[in-house]
Amino acid sequence: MSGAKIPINLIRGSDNERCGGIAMVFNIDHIRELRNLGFAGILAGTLPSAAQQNAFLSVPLRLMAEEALWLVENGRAFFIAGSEVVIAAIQTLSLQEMKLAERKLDNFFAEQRAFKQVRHQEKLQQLGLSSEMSRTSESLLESSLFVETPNSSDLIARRVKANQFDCPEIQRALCGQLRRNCKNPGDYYVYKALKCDGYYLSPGARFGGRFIAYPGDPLRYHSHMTVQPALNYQNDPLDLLQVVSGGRLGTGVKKLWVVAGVRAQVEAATEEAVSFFSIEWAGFG
Amino acid sequence: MPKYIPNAKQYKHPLPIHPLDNLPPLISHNPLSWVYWLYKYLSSTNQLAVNIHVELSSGKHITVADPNEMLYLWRNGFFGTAQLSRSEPTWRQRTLARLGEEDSPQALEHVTQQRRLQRLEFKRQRASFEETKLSLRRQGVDESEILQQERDFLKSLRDREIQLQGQNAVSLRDSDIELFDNEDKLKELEVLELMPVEAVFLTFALPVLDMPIASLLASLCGSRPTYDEIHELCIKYAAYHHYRSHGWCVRSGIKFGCHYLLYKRGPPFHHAEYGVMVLNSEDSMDYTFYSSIARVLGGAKKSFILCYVELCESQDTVLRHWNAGRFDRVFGSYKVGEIMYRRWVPGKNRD
Amino acid sequence: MNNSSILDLVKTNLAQQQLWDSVEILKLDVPGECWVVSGMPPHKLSNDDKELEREWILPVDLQQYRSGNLTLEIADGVFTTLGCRRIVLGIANDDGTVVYYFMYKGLHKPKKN
Amino acid sequence: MSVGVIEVVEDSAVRSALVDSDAEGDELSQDWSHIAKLSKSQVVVPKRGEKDYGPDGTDAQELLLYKARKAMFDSLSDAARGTVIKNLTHAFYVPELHSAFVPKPKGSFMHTIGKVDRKGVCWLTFHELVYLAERGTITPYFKHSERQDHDLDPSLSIEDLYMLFKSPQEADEFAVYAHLKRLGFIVMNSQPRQEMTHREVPKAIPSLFQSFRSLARRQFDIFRTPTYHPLQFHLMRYTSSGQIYDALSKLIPHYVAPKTIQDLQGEKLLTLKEGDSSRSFTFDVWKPQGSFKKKAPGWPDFQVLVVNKNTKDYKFPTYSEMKLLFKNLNTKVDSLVPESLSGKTPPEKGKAQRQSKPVAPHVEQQRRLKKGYRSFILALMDDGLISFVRLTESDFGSEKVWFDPKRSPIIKSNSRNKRKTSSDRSAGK
Repeated sequence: MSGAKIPINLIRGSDNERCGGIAMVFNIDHIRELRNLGFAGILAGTLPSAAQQNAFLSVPLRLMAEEALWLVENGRAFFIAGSEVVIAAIQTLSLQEMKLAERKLDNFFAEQRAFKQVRHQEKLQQLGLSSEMSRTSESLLESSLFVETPNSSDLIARRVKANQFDCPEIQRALCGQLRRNCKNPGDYYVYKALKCDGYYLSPGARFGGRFIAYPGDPLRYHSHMTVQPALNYQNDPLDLLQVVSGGRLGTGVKKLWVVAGVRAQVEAATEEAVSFFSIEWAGFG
Repeated sequence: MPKYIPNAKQYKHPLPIHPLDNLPPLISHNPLSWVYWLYKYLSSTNQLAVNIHVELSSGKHITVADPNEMLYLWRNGFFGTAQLSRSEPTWRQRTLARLGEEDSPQALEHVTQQRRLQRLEFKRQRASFEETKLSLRRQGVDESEILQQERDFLKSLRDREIQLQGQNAVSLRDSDIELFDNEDKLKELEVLELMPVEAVFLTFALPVLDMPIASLLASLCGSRPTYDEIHELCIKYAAYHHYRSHGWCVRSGIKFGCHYLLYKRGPPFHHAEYGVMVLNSEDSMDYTFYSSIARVLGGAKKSFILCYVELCESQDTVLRHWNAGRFDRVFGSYKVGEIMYRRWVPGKNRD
Repeated sequence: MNNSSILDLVKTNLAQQQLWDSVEILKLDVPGECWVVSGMPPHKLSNDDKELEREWILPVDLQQYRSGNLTLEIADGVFTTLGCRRIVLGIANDDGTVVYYFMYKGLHKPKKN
Repeated sequence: MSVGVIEVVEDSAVRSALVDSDAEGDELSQDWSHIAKLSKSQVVVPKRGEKDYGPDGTDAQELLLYKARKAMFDSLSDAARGTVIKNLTHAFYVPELHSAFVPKPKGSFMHTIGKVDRKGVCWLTFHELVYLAERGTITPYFKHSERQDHDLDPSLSIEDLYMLFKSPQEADEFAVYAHLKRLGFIVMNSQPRQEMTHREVPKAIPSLFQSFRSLARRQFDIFRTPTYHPLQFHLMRYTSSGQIYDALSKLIPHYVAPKTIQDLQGEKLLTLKEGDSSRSFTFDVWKPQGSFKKKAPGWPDFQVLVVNKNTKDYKFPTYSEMKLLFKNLNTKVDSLVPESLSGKTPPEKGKAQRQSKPVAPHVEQQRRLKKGYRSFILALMDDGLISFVRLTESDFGSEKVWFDPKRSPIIKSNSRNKRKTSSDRSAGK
């Protein structure tokens, strides 16, 4: 199960330490691996085969800051950050490497050509025609070769190897920047506690919460809870008007409205530092 | 069976202070009619003959106990909430019906109760079917077979529901004996409670309750309050007065998680179309605050209004007016503005 | 958290509007003047309940002119003192209505149906 | 090997389901077997039932989950980005300009995207570049500044492009841009306010008098003191409920929304003097339309502000900020003012002016209250999920909704015996 660490890109421009960045994953195999680890994330890119809708999207996969932090802190992933990774990779690109890329493309074309020729000949044979390739059909074939814009980057992959992003100091610094930039720092403790209980979590603003919690993969299971932004266990009063609207919301859609309190004094909080309460309309009054 | 009175007649007046609508006709060529008119005009008053008696308890509970006065406040602008009913006082009638004392039609609450009980029963059935389904799956029964069974089960539920409609029962508890006084008459347990803003409106803006405004406000906010102690009441009242005075029937929005609901005329006539949240003009809440209220109100087909109240004077000035008893100046220092909050669905806004 | 001012309101509401049986008021052994109401509902409140049992209601005051004072720490204290899996929040609004919400300690699964 | 295609003939039933998909359900619901129908490769996805309550440990459930995931990942893998050589369009990203140029532009995207310079080169903003690359419409390359020919400029992947965003905010804005573009909207960056004002060639120059009047009205509104006094019921006599309401409604001052073009222009004059330049909009958005001209786009249908709700510096706009945003708004007039009041505006191009039948005053009032006046769109980014909110200036203070027996249809039927009812009441008292 424990394969190599998954690279997570932090989208944030160049040398931008004050902003945390947006955590994204570009490789489909990595996305599959994350799903098996209990991270659904949100697909954010246009799906080329159905480019005029928003229900089904494609790579990149966007992760919540809390998810990315969890993955990195638990040694499942590491961050790559900064646009200079790309720029530097391109500037140090050697002629040899360019040639290599070209050759790769040529090979890809050759494969396509071979495949298409076989298909073409099969068709001709079916029709009982000569299997000789005519000039026009040859140029037709050439113009129908496919040029792909890949999801993930060879440039970055090379750079990452050389740069050794995956070292503790860099990762710690990036985690710190990401955490400092979160609106409600307590949410990370809440996230960790729910993750520890095996829940799949999604962003929940649309549904009136910080997170939506699913008992398993959201592809197959209904969500169980709308989790509120973390409260301070000792000091924050429960907003009763919000309890009313939260409870009412949940009744229609079979979801509990969950509040979580984080104890103030625990800085390096563990899971025990979070107390959960689940609220629903009592069915009368 | 009471005679049916149409709503428009029963709730003729939108406020408990009535206009002088029984003045004699003015006839231009008959000066005598002018004199008579003037006499009637001067001798009439909008004031109530006797103001309505309220009790104040624990600082903020303002209640009306007299059944006629309760009814008057309800019928003339829909003020107050009967504590044991949903809005209009119906507890007495309901209780008599429940105890089989009176042959009155079932009050709304009773019907709702019955329906809820039935629903609970069906859910119970549903749960037991889920267990059957699980065991079928464990036995490796084909998914399509399970699906078919589920359909049959749902159909049987629906049939039963149709059958059960119309049935009801009378329930009696030991404690119900205590509801009757020595003469075996039902005690008047229900009182009408006014929201503080309603009580302020009915003393300060309209002379309806038998209580001086200064002592009401002192009871709500303390006798020498700081600005912070009066602020929330002031902005909520400014908003309340704003909507009331523009003709809305304003009632508590607690069941929808907001401050007020706005009715055109009143609950018997229309559903509330707007849910209002009263905010300070510099308030900025977490997004979940807005989105959850918007979803609740949206589910009830009500528009969500963010009512912003801005203080246009210094806090000291307001407090000075407060202490001088110039509450018109206090409330007049606030300015109200509205923003409507609506979910926007791009796909439905393309043409 | 002092909730004494709304005890009678919630008690009467339970007994006379919701028709609960043997409704009583109890003082809790926690800091502050914290009271609960207990009683027997006329029927099971949730299908997930095994049997009809005595319920605990914590009256809380929804004051639209002051911020509330029920923190999660206080709620936790109530759970610990009563030793129960759920309480019912009896939220009293300033128009005299009471609305009721279940509050479970920890993560609770929603009803299946 | 299977290959993605640029345009897919979409099954109309599935298509309509997809258009509604942002009509936020109760939770995220993604049945990828739908999308498989759209892909040319036609992955056979078994029909499956609704979602389950939770994992129950059965093999049947495991299998259903396996199939659901397979459908999803097959769809992702099968839909490769790119184009056939025949349609290949190169775009070169210029890092110094943070934009890209297309030396030989072709394709229908040109109607609404890019700016063509004198040499016939099409320039793309970074959003446009990434959007077109994700669709496979163009193929992105990195332009080396020191090289003239393009042969040695490396091609870029989607990952490279995302890493080149200047800030998280820019990436969030892109997500909103792409979301709207996919639905067919035309989206441009909003101009900064200064440029906006000179673009603002007034359709009807307000006369000095008109702007003075609207200015005076505003001032009057600010300084209006209530004539209200608690003793009035001893001193005055009200002969109708309307009079009582009138007296009451003078106590609390309220904001008045500009309702006519003159009002709007009057307010603009005030704003220019105040010279506020704080929060401004992210995007101008036009509804999908065939007749769109990049050079003369006309007023946008919507203006959008993008914010990320989970970052520290995010704040839901306060009322003061919203008021500024309304003042800075530059959208089509007919979306600002309810129809009944915008009768004087010149008709929209291509749209015949509707013949409006006379409507009862209370119906018109209802419409004004429900519709409100100026509005803008707030796009909230929540870790990849976008919520759109429309914030509309409303004005309840300018409406009197107390019932008028002559107007209300319910009362109308009784109005004949109105006198009788009132005498009944006084007799009963």
